[in-house]
Amino acid sequence: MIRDVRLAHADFDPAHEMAHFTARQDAGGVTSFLGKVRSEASDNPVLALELRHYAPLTLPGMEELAMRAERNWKLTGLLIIHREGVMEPGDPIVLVACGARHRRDAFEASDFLMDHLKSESWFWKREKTANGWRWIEPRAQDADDLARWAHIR
Amino acid sequence: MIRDVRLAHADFDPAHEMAHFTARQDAGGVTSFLGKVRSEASDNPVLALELRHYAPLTLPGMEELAMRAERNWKLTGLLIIHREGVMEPGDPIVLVACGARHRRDAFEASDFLMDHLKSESWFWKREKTANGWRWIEPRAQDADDLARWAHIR
Amino acid sequence: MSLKLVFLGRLEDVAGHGEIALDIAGPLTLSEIAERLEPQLAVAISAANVRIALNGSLVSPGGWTAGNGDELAFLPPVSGG
Amino acid sequence: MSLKLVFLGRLEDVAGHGEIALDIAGPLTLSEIAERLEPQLAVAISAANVRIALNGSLVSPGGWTAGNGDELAFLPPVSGG
Repeated sequence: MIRDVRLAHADFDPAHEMAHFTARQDAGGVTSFLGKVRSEASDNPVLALELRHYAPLTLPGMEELAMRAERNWKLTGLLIIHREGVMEPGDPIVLVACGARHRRDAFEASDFLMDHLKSESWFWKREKTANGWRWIEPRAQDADDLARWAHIR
Repeated sequence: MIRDVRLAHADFDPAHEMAHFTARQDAGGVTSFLGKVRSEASDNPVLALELRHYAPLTLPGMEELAMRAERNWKLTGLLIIHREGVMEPGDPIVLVACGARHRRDAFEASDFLMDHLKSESWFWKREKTANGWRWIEPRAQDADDLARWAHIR
Repeated sequence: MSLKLVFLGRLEDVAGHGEIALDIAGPLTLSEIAERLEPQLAVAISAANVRIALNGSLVSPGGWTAGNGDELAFLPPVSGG
Repeated sequence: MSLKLVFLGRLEDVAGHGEIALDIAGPLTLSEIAERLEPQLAVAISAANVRIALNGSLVSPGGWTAGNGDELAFLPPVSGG
């Protein structure tokens, strides 16, 4: 079982990371999710995105989340890379990947990880447009997504 | 909306394909599934895997499947690359990716595509071990996976 | 005159070939085609879970004939991906 | 003696800084700390959805004091990924 959980302080190359992660395991299948900085917010071009975090909690929380996923699905590998800092449109924010013998495990674990990274990890996001910086508030959809996993310990 | 659906007759590079697909769209998120030839079958080393297909139906069926996914989820891009022919352990068999503004669309569409590629596309798989070639029969799990999408037209 | 039969998946093993060219005098129904094959193959292609494609389009087991130049494919349950 | 306060997310805008060093005479409760802040900030950090971490561990709003050298972080609802 490969576990690779990182807080990235600078730009990273998702294609390179995926190729490396995939080559390291004998998984039947590997699922991934890549989140990128969008280029528009409510029709305003996005100039920059910043993710602030709280170091004493952020990476430990990500590692605990990874272990929860490993307890609940049968995985051959798990990858989480999450950026912090200031990014530009098109930059990768988060890359999650799960390898498994059976694809249902890989799909569900990736989905679980993303819902929790969005709503339960220690990141605060703000976006800069021509109107200046604006903090992004949590969406109701995020809470709904999270509620789907109430049965997972 | 980008639609890239291919039947691959030779080895392909999933990392390159993903990087290309991702760069071409302004998606908030991109999910993917990569299926590879496993190296063991019931504890016997796998020497080769062959996917046979029926050309008049195979690619048209994949394209129809892609259009079904596009009708049911809001996607910015959809990628399907499926191998045919003889492969070795570790070789990519299938790569599916979906880009969307909202990650639930991307996750569900990828999941839908994979379940249907496994159980409703015109491929027949056989595996070679020290015991010779053996056709892989459909699994009950495949039918169960498919049944989850009964509500999708 | 000749009719091309195509066998996919494990049906290829039963047939011994991926394709067979059947010499025919005129258009045949599925039953008439089955009668021309080895009994084991005739049974295998008649299984309820074997789909049939005539010239690249899926057809039901009855209601058609296949004649000179046609291609008839026998498709057992798939196991792709 | 000094206590470090850390403000995340929109609380940073309310505080005007990401961090504030509070001169203290001894350990303080949350209420005592709030009394030392601008009213607007005191209200903001007291919201029910603001979590608190003392020296890197989450704590409930009561049952502790923070003293010299401690770090107290105020964490509004997250919006990551």
